[in-house]
Amino acid sequence: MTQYIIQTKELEFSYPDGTKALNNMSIAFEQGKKIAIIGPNGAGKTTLFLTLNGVHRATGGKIYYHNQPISYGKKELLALRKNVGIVFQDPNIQLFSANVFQEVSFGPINLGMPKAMIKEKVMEALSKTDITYLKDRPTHFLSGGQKKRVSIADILAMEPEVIFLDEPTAFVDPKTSEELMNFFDLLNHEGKTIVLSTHDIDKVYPWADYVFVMKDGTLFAEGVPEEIFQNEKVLCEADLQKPWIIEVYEALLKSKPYLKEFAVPKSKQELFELMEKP
Amino acid sequence: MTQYIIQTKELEFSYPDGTKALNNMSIAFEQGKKIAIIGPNGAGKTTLFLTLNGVHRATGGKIYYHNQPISYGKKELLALRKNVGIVFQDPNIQLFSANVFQEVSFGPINLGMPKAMIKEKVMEALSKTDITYLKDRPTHFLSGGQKKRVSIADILAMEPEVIFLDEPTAFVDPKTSEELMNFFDLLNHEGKTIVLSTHDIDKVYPWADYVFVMKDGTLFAEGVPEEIFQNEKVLCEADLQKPWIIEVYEALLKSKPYLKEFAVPKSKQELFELMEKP
Amino acid sequence: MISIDHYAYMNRLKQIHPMEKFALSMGTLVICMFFKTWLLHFSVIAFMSFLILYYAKIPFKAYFKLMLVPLAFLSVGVLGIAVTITRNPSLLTYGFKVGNWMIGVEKQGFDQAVLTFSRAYASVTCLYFLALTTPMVDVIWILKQMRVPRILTEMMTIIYRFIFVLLETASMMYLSQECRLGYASISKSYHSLGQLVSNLFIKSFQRSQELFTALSTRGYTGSLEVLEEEYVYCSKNIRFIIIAEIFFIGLAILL
Amino acid sequence: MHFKKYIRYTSVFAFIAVLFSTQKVYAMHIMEGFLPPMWAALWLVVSLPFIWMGIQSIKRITNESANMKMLLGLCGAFAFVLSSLKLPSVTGSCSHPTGVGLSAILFGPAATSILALIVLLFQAILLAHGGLTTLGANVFSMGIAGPITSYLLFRTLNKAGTSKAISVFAAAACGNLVTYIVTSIQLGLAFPGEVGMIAAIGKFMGIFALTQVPLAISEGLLTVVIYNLLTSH
Repeated sequence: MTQYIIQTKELEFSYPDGTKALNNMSIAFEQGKKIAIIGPNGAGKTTLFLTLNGVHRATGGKIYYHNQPISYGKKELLALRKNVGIVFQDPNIQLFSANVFQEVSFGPINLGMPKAMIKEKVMEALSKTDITYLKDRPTHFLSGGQKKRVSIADILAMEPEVIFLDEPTAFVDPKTSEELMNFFDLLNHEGKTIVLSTHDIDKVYPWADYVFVMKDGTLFAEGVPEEIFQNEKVLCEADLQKPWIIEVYEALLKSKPYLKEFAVPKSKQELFELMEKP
Repeated sequence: MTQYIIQTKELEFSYPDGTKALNNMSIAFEQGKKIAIIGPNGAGKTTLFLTLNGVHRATGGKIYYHNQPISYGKKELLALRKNVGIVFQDPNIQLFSANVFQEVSFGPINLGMPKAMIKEKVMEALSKTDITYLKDRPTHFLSGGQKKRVSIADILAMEPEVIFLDEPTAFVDPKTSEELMNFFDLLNHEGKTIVLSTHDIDKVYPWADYVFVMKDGTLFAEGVPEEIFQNEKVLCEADLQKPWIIEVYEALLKSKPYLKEFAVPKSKQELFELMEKP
Repeated sequence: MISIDHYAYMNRLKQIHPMEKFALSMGTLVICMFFKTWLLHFSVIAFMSFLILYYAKIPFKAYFKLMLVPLAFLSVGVLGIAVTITRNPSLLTYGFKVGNWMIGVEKQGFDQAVLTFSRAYASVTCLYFLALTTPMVDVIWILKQMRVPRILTEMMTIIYRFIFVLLETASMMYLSQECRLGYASISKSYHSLGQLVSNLFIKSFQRSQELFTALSTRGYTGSLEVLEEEYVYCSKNIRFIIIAEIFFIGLAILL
Repeated sequence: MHFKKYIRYTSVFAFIAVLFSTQKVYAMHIMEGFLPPMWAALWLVVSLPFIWMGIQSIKRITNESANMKMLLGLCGAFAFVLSSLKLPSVTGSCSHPTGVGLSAILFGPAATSILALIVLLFQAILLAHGGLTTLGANVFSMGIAGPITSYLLFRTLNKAGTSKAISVFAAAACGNLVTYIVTSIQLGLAFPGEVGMIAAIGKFMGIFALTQVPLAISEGLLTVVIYNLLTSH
């Protein structure tokens, strides 16, 4: 049976001023998967993340964590936030300590771990994100890519079960962004559920196991990437572009219709192999 | 003879604290072209723009505007800033007024135009950027894409000859970013020289007439996109990815080497036409 | 984000000449201040509320919420005026003994409390009429017309714009700290809030430098002048304002 | 007696009013229309020379270098945002910091008076905290008396060689306290009742002490944390 780590039923969230940000969202995140949430700016992706880890309190509907409805008691809330990590889009907002070590230790300290353990967790998070050498560097002198890694280490040090990343590749250059995507793969292999929101459809298509499309605070479509990105209706209505792999594949089918019997290519390699077929 | 709108000879710039940001840069921007500057974060692209419009004072080398060396007199400087517009990456840095109309009027007022003319220029800039309907809207109600348009209107209202855009598609979603690229085409057709810095190689490749590659404050390579993006050595050393059009084209050549006699495809359409050839 | 600011742009009277709105609200406010009849004050409250709800079309629920805002200060302040602590019981009309002291209410203090209460509420509705129908940009324009030193109006322009930029930054910072359990206890809250504020200050400093650079590329050399759109006076509105003010003065004198 | 019934109704209303008012008091802003016109005008007149001096001072600063206008503007926006933050108070409830001490230490009293003037004007119009008629009184307590106290105290303690933490704490806490004392004086002078001004001032100080003394301590503590972080950067 499929195991869901987080599930919502008819989730609703309105800001205190009455703006409805999430509406009738029923979404289920399967444990151990790589999941992407796509949709235009303002679709409510960030709000969804903050509602799932209890920082925003749902104004309607239910949220289940490991099939248990979440409660907003102080202790339960802290446990939820520990296990559901959020990496913010702009690292400049997330980083505020004098140096990298202190920065990463913020979460573990707040969890009330003993000192020796805090140090261990921090060093582990730094080594995983490949920034041990930045340990004593002040945060505001780092490059954009380095800041991004620190902001991920921030969350890793709390050892969450699921990590939500808000547009992790938005502020970084292509090389860093590729390194990050590989790193997310690695984390996933270690058993973490990874959810990322992004605009970058070309990057998401080969990476994701499952895709959610959000629009105007609702869940607009969901499915495996091969399905979602070949569904013209969904793409058009949600203002999404087609990944180029699919575009080339469809162009390829025009001249070689018989290639249809093979599976839709999911990566560059698969596509090129298909192209080499006579 | 090729007409260069801006040209530098061995340009150097160091910040007051001694950090060398530009080093021995000799770069020439051809009038009326669509030019892209690519390179990783921190390569000095933004600094270059600010040096070319005289806000940063070159600490070595020469800058020529229409073949005349620029001088830093008050009047000349104002004329230079009028003609060399810069659109910043983050519109929140650029927009200082809460009212869109007043915001856009700031540049023309500094140029000392008569009132009636200022109003005309502002309305023209708003209509070109398709935001006349936002005229009375406060800046803080605008979406990211709308703010971006206002920041472009800011510059258009001064009627510059060349417009530098710093990562214009970094903060916006794919749909807006495509609209913007089309808009830059339009501006170019009207005779403006457009220079943009970007990470987005897939977007730049079909768009640009000419490409500069920057690295560590120096000009690392330059050429027409078809050349630059097929030059493995440049791509590798500057940490650049290949545009997918080129990647697919090269894969295509493997199975159909005889397609080599056709021109390298510059757009999706050209690529797909090539693929349909027997 | 700030509800009054939101309605200032979203109301039906936004297009009215700012000076007209300013004259009506401030004229009435001054009349309220100088006349000590609570009946006048209540008619002003009714009049202003009618304009705000019916003409400006501010939603009733939002307006009701705003009317509760002053209550915190008002209830404590009015209590302070009304209640007297004294050793001389003859001063009080109503009171009780605590040790050697009497806590209670005297007639004059009570009357003054009622007057202050009604005057303050009436004044607040006048302020609300201006605030809910006039965007801050127009308020700054009014100040410019009134020859307020340029440096003040220029600073106001920048401050107003960046209030929203910094508020957004601050709230995102707060959320990200909350995600990492930064507000799990009081001492942690102090630490986190201190970090938030000092970072916000550093950000403000950086932003000011970036803003200066950005404005310089557009030819800034020390003056932040912008083109303002011209408003046209409407004689019908001016007549309405004059009649309203005469009415209130008359009402105040008659009562 | 008729009057007693009157009072009973009023106290019931006051109780309901307090229940309904979910918003926290913005540290001691005298609300719109609360002061009698004479007193409102008097405090405006008292504040004017200080404001004039403040304007001269920032004119001088901004004329010297063109980027100072942006810096002061951002500082003003920062001060507004600072005063809208929720400060966890030592008593467990929340309130808003005034920023009086921090601002005086960072920007000096002259610039602070102008920033306070603008921030108070924005708070009156955008948040309905404070008011236009009481602007003079509020500027005097929060933008002039408080910051000058903080500034002088900070400098004196520094010269005397007191530890930075204690100087900052004392400056911020006393700046906040002085603001509250001045406001009480303003209210006591305007509403002396029959017991006389001195007694009335004491009465208002007593009423507001409940919320203000813990807030002054909280603000002092927070300002120390901020100051330490800023100087370590």
